[in-house]
Order: sequence, then C-alpha cells, then structure tokens
Amino acid sequence: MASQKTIYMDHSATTATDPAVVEAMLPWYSINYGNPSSLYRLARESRTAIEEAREKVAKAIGAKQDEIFFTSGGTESDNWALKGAALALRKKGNHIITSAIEHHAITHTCDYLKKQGFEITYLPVDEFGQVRVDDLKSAITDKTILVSVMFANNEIGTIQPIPEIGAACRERGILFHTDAVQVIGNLPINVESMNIDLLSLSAHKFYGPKGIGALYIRKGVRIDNYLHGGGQEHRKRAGTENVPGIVGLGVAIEKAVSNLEVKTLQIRTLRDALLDRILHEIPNTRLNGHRTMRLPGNINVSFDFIEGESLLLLLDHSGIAASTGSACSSGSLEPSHVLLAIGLPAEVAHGSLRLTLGLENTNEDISYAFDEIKKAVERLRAMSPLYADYLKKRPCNV
Amino acid sequence: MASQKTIYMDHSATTATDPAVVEAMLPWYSINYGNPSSLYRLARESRTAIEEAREKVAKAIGAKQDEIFFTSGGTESDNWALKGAALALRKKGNHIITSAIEHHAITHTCDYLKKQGFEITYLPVDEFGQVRVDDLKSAITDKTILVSVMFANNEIGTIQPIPEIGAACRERGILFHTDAVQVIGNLPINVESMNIDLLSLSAHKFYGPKGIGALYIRKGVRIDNYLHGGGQEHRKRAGTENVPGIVGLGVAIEKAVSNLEVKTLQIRTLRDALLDRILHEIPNTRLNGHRTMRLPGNINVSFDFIEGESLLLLLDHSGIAASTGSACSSGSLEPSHVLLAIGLPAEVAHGSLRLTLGLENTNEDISYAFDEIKKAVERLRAMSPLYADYLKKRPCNV
Amino acid sequence: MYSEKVMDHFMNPRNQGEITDADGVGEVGNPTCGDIMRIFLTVKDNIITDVKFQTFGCGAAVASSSMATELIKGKTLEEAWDVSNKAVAEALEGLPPIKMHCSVLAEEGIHKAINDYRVKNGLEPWEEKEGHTHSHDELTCEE
Ligand SMILES: Cc1ncc(COP(=O)(O)O)c(C=O)c1O
Ligand SMILES: Cc1ncc(COP(=O)(O)O)c(C=O)c1O
Ligand code: FES
Ligand code: FES
Repeated sequence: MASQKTIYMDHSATTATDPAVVEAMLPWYSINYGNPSSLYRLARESRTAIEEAREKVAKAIGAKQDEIFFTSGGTESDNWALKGAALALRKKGNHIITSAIEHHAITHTCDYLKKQGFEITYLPVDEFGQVRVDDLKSAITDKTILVSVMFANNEIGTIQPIPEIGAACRERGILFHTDAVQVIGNLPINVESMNIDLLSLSAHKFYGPKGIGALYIRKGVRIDNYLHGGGQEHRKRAGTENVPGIVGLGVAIEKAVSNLEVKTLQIRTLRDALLDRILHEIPNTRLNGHRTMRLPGNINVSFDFIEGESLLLLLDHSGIAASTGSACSSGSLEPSHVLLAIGLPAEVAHGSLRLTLGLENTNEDISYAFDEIKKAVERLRAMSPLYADYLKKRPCNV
Repeated sequence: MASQKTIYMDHSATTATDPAVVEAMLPWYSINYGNPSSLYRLARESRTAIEEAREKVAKAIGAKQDEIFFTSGGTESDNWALKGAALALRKKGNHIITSAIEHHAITHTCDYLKKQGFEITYLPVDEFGQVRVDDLKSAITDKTILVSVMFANNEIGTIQPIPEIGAACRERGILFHTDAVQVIGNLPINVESMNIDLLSLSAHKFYGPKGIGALYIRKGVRIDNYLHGGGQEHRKRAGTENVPGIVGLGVAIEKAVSNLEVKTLQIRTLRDALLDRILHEIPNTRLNGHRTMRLPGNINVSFDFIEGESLLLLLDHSGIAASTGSACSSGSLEPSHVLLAIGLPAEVAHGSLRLTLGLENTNEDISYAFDEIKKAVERLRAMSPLYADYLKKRPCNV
Repeated sequence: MYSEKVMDHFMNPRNQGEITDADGVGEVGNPTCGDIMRIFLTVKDNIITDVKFQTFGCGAAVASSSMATELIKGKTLEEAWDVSNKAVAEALEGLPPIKMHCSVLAEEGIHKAINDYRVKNGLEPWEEKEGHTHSHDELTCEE
C-alpha cells in the first residue's frame, strides 16, 4: 500500500540511534556485562565505562562529573527533579513556579505535587511561547522553593530566556530546574553561566538510545532520592546501572555537542527553506511559536479548515513521519495545551502540523515533503465544510 | 597481572545478555526506531513489538497481557508497587508488612514510606531464611493494606512459601506484592494460582538487558502512578518506551521459562557438586540459607576466621567472579542484613561467600573454582589472628 | 578500587606471621566489624629489629598491615610511633575513603604493640589516640 521510503521529520519525538552509538554499546551486553557494583575485574570495567560516560555528559553541559546522575530518561529526570526538590524543601515552603507550556512529565508531576499540598503557579507565555521574566519575578513569594521552566519547547520549538530566568532565581535563592530534553545537540548549554541548578536530558532525542537519561544536580544542591534501593549513583539513584545505555548516552552526547554550529546551520537552512515554502505557497497557513528564538529543526504551522490527524495519515501514506497538536491524535481529545497557551483557538490547534528536521534530512526530502504536504492540505480542504463556507464568504471565488 | 579467563559465578548480581537477545534488539535502535506514541508506520511497528513482548512476559508468569507494565528495572518496579499501593490505599490503612530479608529496593522504599507516616512490620525469618505464614497472619491488623515478601532471596537463595502467603493475604483482602527478580528462569511462577497481586521482575537477571523490567498489576488492582508524564503504558507509566530493551526482555523471558526443568536440573547438579565439596573438604565452613527450598544456582557459605572481601580479591585474581555479604565490601561497613536476620553473628557474616551459578558454568569451572576457593581460604586463614587462636585452643595442634 | 600498590601488598604481604617470643604485641579491632589486626615486635636497643602481623580483614586492612610493618622495621620506637595512618595510606598510593579506617587500625596496632613493650619493660606507656571505630553510615547495597 504505502510507499516504503520514510522521510523522517519527527526528530523531536525520537531519533534513530546512531550506528556508531550502537557499536559502542554492543560490548557491554554480552562481553563486559559485569554489574558495576561488584568487586571483580569485569565489574571494574563497567564502572570505568560509566564514569567515562559521566565525564562526557558533564563536559557537554559545562558541569562537573560528580554532578551527573543517570536515570531511565527525561521523564524520570523531571519527576526526580521536581518531587525530589519539593520534598527536600517542604519545610522552607510549598510554592512551585512553572510555565503553561511544559512537557507532561512536568505538568503531570506538578498535578501530583498539588495533590500533596504544594501550590503551583503556571506562568503564562506570550503569543510566541515565551515566558516573561518579569512575570516570573512577580510570581515569586516567600514560599517559593522551586522554578521549573523548560529550555525549549518540544511542540513549537520556542526557546526560553534561560540565563535570565536562572539569574532571577539565583538572586532570590530559589532552585531552578530546566527540562533541556529538546536542547542537547541543538543549542549550547552551560549550567554554570546559565545559573541552572537542575537539568533533565534524554539520550533518544539526540541519536542515543531510548530508556536512558540524566539529571544534573548542581554541587551543594540537596534533593530527596526518588528511586530507593541499592547504593548506585553515589547513593542517589538506586537500580543496577543500564551500562550499555549509559555508554550509548556518553557517545551520543559527545557527538551531539561537537560541531554544533555547522550541524545546526545545516538543519536550520533546510528548515527555513521548507517553512518559507509552506507559509508562502499554501494559503491560510500560520506559523506557531517564535520566528528566531526557535529550535533549528522545528516547524509548527497551522492550516486553517483541516484537522491534523487526517493530515498525518495522508503524509504517512506518502512516507512522511510528522506530528500534530490535534486532539484527535492524542487519545485524550484535548488539543495541545501548548498551542492553547499561545492563544490559538481550539480549531486552529486542530489543524497544526509539527515537522522536526534532523541530521539525515536532505534538500530532496524538503521538496518531496513540501509537495506532499501541499497536496494533502488541498485534499483535506476540498472535503472540509469549513473551507467550503470560507470560500463562499470570500468576496470572489478565486 | 591476573589470569584473563573469567569464571563467572555471580549470576544473581547480573547475567551476560544472551547474544540472541541482543540480535533481536538491534533493529529497534537504528532501523525501526519510531516512537511508539506516534501515528505513522515506523511508530506502529514499535507499538506492535512492544505488545508482542508484553504478551511474552504475561505468558511467562501466567498473567494477561494488559496486566504487564514495563519499567526501568527491578528497583523501579519495587518502588512503584510499594509507593503506588501505599498511596492508593492510604485511606484504608497505613500498615505494611514485609520481611526482614528483602532487597534494599524494598527495605529502603519502606524506610521512605515510614517517614511518610506508614507503619512497617518486618517479619522475622527462621534460621534458614523462611518467613512463617503464622507470623504473617498474626501481624495482619485492620489497618494492613499491603504485604510484600520476596519470592526468593538474592543472597542466600531461600524460597518463600509464596502461594501460602498469597492465600493468607487474599483471604483478608490485602494486596500481596512479591519481588520475583531472582526467580524468573529458576522456578515456575503462576500469578493466578499463587494469589499474587503485584510482581516485580528485571531482565538482566535472566540473560536480558540491564535497565528494563516489568511490574505485573493484577486486573482490578488500583495503585497510584509513579512516573508522571506522557500517556504511555496505558497511562500508567510515563516515558518514551525503551523499545529495544522491551523487545530484549520479551525474548529473554520467553527463553528463560522454556525448558525450565532441564536447565535448572543442570545448574542444581553443578551447584550441589561444588557445595558438597566446599562443605566437606574445607573445615569450619557452614551453609547459609535453606538446604532444599533454595534457588538452583545459589551457594552461600561462611568460612570461619576470614573476611569476605579479601576472599573475593583472591578469587578475582584467579579469574573467579563472586560476591560476599561482608561489610567490608559494602561501602557501608554493615554486614548483610540478610545474614544477620538468619542469626549469623557479625563475624561469621563477614566470612561469607556467595556463588551463583548460571547456564554457562561447566564441570571444569566447578573443579577449578573449588581448588581456588580452598587455596584462598587457606591462605587467608594462615594470616588470620582468629585462626591462630583457634588452632592454639584446640586440644591438639593437628 | 584499589591501587596497584595495595594489590601488591595484599597479594604478597610482607612480614606476615607470628613472633612467638615477641617483645611487644598489639591487637586492635573487633571481629564484629570484620577486622582484627595483631602486630608482633622484636625490639633491640630501642630499635624494631623484627615485626610481623596477623590480620583478619579486607584487602585494605591486609595491605595496610603489610605496609605499616615495612615502614617501621628498623626504626626507633619513637620514629615508629610517629608513623601515621596517613603515611601508611600514602605509601600505598591511596585508599578509598571508606577504607581509610583500615589504615587507622594499622597505626593503632603499632601503638598498642609499642606500649605493650614499654609496659613490659617498666616504662610509661605513651598516650594513645582514641580507639578506632567504624563509621556506621547509612546502609548500602551490593547489587
Ligand atoms: C521537553 C520534553 N521533556 C521530557 C520528555 C520525556 O522524555 P522521555 O520520553 O525520554 O522520558 C520529552 C520527550 O518525550 C520532551 O520532549
Ligand atoms: C531481589 C532483588 N530485587 C530487586 C533488585 C533490583 O533490580 P534492578 O537492579 O534491576 O533494579 C535486585 C537486583 O539488583 C534483586 O536481586
Ligand atoms: S474528529 Fe475523530 S477524534 Fe476528533
Ligand atoms: S577490615 Fe573492614 S573495611 Fe577494612
């Protein structure tokens, strides 16, 4: 039925693991399989491999090796950061500030904390998806113990003023966590100069394996443990270490942050080419998110009169892998909270398409994708009653 | 320096991932890398692979497919089961019963729950490490909401009377969780006939990969979520699925439970051969744990007058990978709580050696290991002041 | 975990054994904590002419005993008294932090043996530091 070639434009959902990363992981499955907590040679090798990976992660974000703790992914890092900080600081206060456009790993953790008696302030964002630092400053109270604002958004790609947010928190002695899951390999990060206390990352977003991530905890910052058990990760995160995953994360992050400018320029150039064609050549289309403060590979556009899930199905049929903020694809029938937060009416949110480009995309992909998107939009509009109404109401039927 | 060949006798710590398992995992890294939550073909493939693995896990323990939830390992499963059940049932009561010899993933989670206002009863065990069902029955109060007793112990290998414990809980309408991390591939499990409500398992203990596990939650049992975020795992466990890991777990568990009797007979025979020689040919040696209700590959013996860490170092030098319950190897300077719970004096616990045999061990391994253990014990005794005293105090200096 | 020097002294302990007619014997440690160290001294003209040890303990304890006996052999009692646990650990090219107390054990064993000699010979014992204790931290787990 469908074409067999896949043009993958959903790199914010996940990425293919780089074959070089898989290669590096392989010996740690069946040859050097020792449990790092044990005493013998096989175990010492695993321990060394873990520490080497930790060093790479630290280096990639300007941290020190003993500030990095491995987790099972971005979700665990976010849960640990928020719950761990909240419980550790409960005596100081019960107020947490976050933004209206966080990933569910943050918002649902906040919902949980709310049930436990914490108060959550959701900072609004402007029409481009940015938090205003002044809003943050005025939301801070004597009871504020934690601020969590994502570095860049997974749907609309908007980048937040992280150094300024960090500075505002540091000034008031409030812990600052940022979910940087979408950022590694896309923007340079330096936890020191950016005043970041806690930072989440996840390997599968930058050509590493799924099921492995890390939490950066600035030295001196004390948060409660989250996974209780054995004494792994300097007694901060229990569980037998996923050695192949950790090794893969190390290799992936080292590659991700090297040559960053060249790679992001390449992706940004392709992105802009595709984005410009969509905005100029398909009428009744708008860009969601910020024009410049935006992840290099991210496109998020809304096509009036159509619904995103149908659009994805047509694109899938053409071999294009993409994403939408439409409720109809979410299993919950709620359109994306991010698109609503930047002020999109629900019906426009329904017609949104997210394309997130990556290293393997080419000029040919762009042309092909554009043609298919245009055809699909036209096809869906042709069957849309909203579009029919619109055509009738226009002064002349062009 | 040390001999390069490794005779691995620490299968309870972890196992080498079966090359066939790694083979099955490989396509899911770089070829079929789609995020299962997405809509396109690549994603559907991942989703199908996950459901196939879920089916295999379910089948291996006599459960239904929709009763299996993937986690990052045994530790997460244990944390989720205990915290999730405790929080969900808080209104019904705050009393939890467990045993004195659980893994730290259970005991430290209980410590945490204690701080949150729960009351924990630690059932004692007899000298062989078994819980008495009568003790359990009399520990149950109106406030008891959860019982967690491990299926088999990771240090001394003792198997608990799980069906009886399950029946006692079911009778009183109390949730029963069992940590079966050490059991898959060693004993048959049927959650239905054994009255188990919640069960933890971890792939790397049965020739699967590290960093992946599962929690069985009996249909109708409601426990709180633990990792909050996206809607994965039927909205019960957030986080992008570790697809290669899940596929690996599926293949590993299918292999682990097939031909169980033949495999465990092979391992038990080797184990008994080694154990008998140790007990008969090395004086002042005792067996820890139960003689028959014991994991097939487990040996846990104490050698009087010597300390376990030094023993492990000598064995490592001979290429033998083993484990000890001595405090000196634990990083915390507390001897194993399991050995203390079965009544061993601390100094005897210090001299303990755990050997856990697996599928790849041979008769030659056994002979070699025995010789090296005997030499190492003699060498350490020769430098031990305790042994010197013992020799002097003996009626005649043989 | 252990330096090559520690492993060398563990695998090939120097001065291991017993001096049956020792001039001074010191024993420290506690089997409950998993460590007992016994130091035997032969002293001639205030000089340690021979030293031997027996140890029940971990790799670090054995290596510390071995190294400590090396360090004090041929020394005056005063010089031997001043051999600190730090000196033992340094000579071993470092010990893991959790294992530092094993070197303390060696220092204390030497002090006890020297004082045993002094008391036996009608001399004032020198003032010893407080007895060695294990730091009973939080529990950890093996795997
Ligand atoms: C911004 C953001 N945070 C957190 C996550 C969760 O990471 P993971 O799926 O690795 O748990 C994701 C992606 O899924 C994300 O895009
Ligand atoms: C009985 C038992 N429970 C739980 C665990 C924890 O499993 P994992 O290390 O996979 O988190 C282990 C082993 O480490 C175990 O032996
Ligand atoms: S139109 Fe079918 S789910 Fe929205
Ligand atoms: S003798 Fe116990 S840690 Fe050294």
